[in-house]
Amino acid sequence: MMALYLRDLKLATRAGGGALTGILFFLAVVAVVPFGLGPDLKLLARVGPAMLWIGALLASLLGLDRLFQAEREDGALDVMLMQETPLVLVVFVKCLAHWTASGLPLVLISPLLGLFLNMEPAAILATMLTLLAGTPAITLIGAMGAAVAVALPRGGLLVSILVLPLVVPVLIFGVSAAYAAVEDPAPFLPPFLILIAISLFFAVIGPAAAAVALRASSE
Amino acid sequence: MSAHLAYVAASYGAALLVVAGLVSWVVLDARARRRELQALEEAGIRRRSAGGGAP
Amino acid sequence: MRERSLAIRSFTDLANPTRFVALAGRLLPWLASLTVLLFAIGLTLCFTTAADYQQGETVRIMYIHVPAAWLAMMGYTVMAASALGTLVWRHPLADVAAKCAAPIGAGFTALALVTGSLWGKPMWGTWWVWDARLTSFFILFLMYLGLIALNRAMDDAGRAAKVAAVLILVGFVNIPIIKFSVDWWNTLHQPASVLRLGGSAIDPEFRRPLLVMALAFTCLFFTLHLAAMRTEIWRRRIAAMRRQAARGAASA
Amino acid sequence: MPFRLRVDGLGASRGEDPIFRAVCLVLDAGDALLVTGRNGTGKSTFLRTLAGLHPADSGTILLEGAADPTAPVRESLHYLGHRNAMKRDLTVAENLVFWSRFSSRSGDTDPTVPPEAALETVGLGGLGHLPFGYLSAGQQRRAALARLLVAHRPVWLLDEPTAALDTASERMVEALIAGHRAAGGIVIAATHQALDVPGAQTLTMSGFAVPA
Repeated sequence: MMALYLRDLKLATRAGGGALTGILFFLAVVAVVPFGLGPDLKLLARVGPAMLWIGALLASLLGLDRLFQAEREDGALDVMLMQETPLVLVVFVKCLAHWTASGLPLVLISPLLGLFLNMEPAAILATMLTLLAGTPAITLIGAMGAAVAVALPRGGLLVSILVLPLVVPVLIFGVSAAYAAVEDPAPFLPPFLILIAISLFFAVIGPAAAAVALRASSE
Repeated sequence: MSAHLAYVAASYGAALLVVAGLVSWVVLDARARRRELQALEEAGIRRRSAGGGAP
Repeated sequence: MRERSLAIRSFTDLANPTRFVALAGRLLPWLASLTVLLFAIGLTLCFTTAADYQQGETVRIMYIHVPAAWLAMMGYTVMAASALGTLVWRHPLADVAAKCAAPIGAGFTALALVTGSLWGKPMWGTWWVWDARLTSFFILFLMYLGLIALNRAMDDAGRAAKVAAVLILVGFVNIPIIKFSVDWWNTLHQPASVLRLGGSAIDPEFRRPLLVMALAFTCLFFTLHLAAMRTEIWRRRIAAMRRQAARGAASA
Repeated sequence: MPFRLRVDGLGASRGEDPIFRAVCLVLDAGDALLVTGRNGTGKSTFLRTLAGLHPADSGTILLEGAADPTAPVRESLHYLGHRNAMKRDLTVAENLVFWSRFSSRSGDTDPTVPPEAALETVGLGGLGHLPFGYLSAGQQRRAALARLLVAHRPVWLLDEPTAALDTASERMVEALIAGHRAAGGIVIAATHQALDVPGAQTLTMSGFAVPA
């Protein structure tokens, strides 16, 4: 399984891989926000956590449609379907590699963007933590969408449409935890723990559902 | 003033980091490519323009 | 850019990658030593000149920040000139020059942004303001990164070069528009106030180290650029040799 | 441990249309089967059904004498489809090392060939360092054939193994098949080209309902 993880990581970071594109998309989306809202630093600081979350959400959906489609196009998916290794595990490892290559970098550069949006250190730290806990859930939910859309010729946009409603809870708890860290009355821990619970829940459900969908879609 | 000195130090540190990063990228990349080139030449592969004898 | 700095005779030499590699090999040690020397002088000057009575020690950040910002813009100019060379004169080395300038330019832009924000924190009390100049620079940084991503995404170097050249030139033409629109956006939202900093006259006391540092950074840019171009030529040679190896095996 | 591939009354359809019905086969260790027929008669579907990649309407596929009788048959098969299952951006050797690690089974005792040797066998010796995308179509096909060697599977399902190959390479494929059979393996190949496979059974697909 390590072999699959390393291969996917290599493919994502080598020329033409999607890892860099995702990060750039995140940068660009967040950078465009002030042009819409105006350069009012107080306002930016207030919407900061939400903007970072939405940017990260869109950026992590960006490369997901290729997760299984690339494997299907060159026939590797057929071979993967025939192995002794359970397909669920294959999907999980692919998700893990995808997250390492394109989710983790988003988390790591989010503090930098937080500075651009004039967020307080506490808010930046909280947003980074919630992103760390929440982006795996986005990848795992997205894997389901990618598996469902794998057989479609133009699945790319469809994946985003299928997945966005499903990731709403992640967004809700991620953003509210990030705000709870700054605004006094609300406690940080409950929404954060729920966010972790969602991630763990989809770590089980996501790969299983994706595996079923992949089996079904192989002609 | 000492707080300001920290910012100055951080700037020079950042400059050092960026320059070191760029230099090491250029040097390491050059070294890796040179090694690959040597390996290919040892394997007996010649460029068309250089070899002339290749079909 | 570089063509002009060398003798006319070597223009034809430059068009030939093999000669260029040889020339770069001879030139690089000299350029590198010159860079080191200039940095030694520049850094000494940086730390021996007096601190500004208004800005205190932070004025020393300027000696890095301003040259980095100049180099960031010059890097894009080099890329634009190379892009023109690719599209108009089809100079064989122009696309190599354009491709190699991007990461170096991005590095200097990042440095300018980081030092700018390190300067801004003690001066304005915040790491970042959406001031016109800073914002334009951030957009420049994004453009650099986009170009790097584009270069990486294409496996055919020749095709990538033409497409990238188009994008570079459109970006270059767009720079004044971006600058204008950002200025307009900025003044629309907040009157120009505290954010104007050290705009006009620079004391001669500070000008000397600044100029030396700018020269040092310029030398550094060209050293790195030349070395990166040589590596890029090698990379293409390796790719060609590999293709040939595949073909050779087929005919064997 | 002699084993036998037994296919009983196998049928499959694409959408509503039945492709084949009631195919019965018995292949002993060392046997080969050539599946022939015009385009669109269902050669590929037949192989995919055997590989468990296409649902069967009816019938059973059994591998008697397998090491683990409870494991699905598909785990004992190598399937080489139209597509090569290789990544263009990785080198040929990286591709093969990956498949060799990924396909290795727990408690496998059967001999496998190291990737370098496998490349030598298919006539790509010394090209392992090249990115897969640099190879010509025929070379890519040969690299895909090398995948069959780097992990052991008793049964090979080959869908047009000689697509894009020249005559010399066709001989190489024949040698590969013969080698696998000599080692006690079973080969099922769908092809419209004349492959010289001595003593092979043949199955001619005619569009619908073929007796074996």
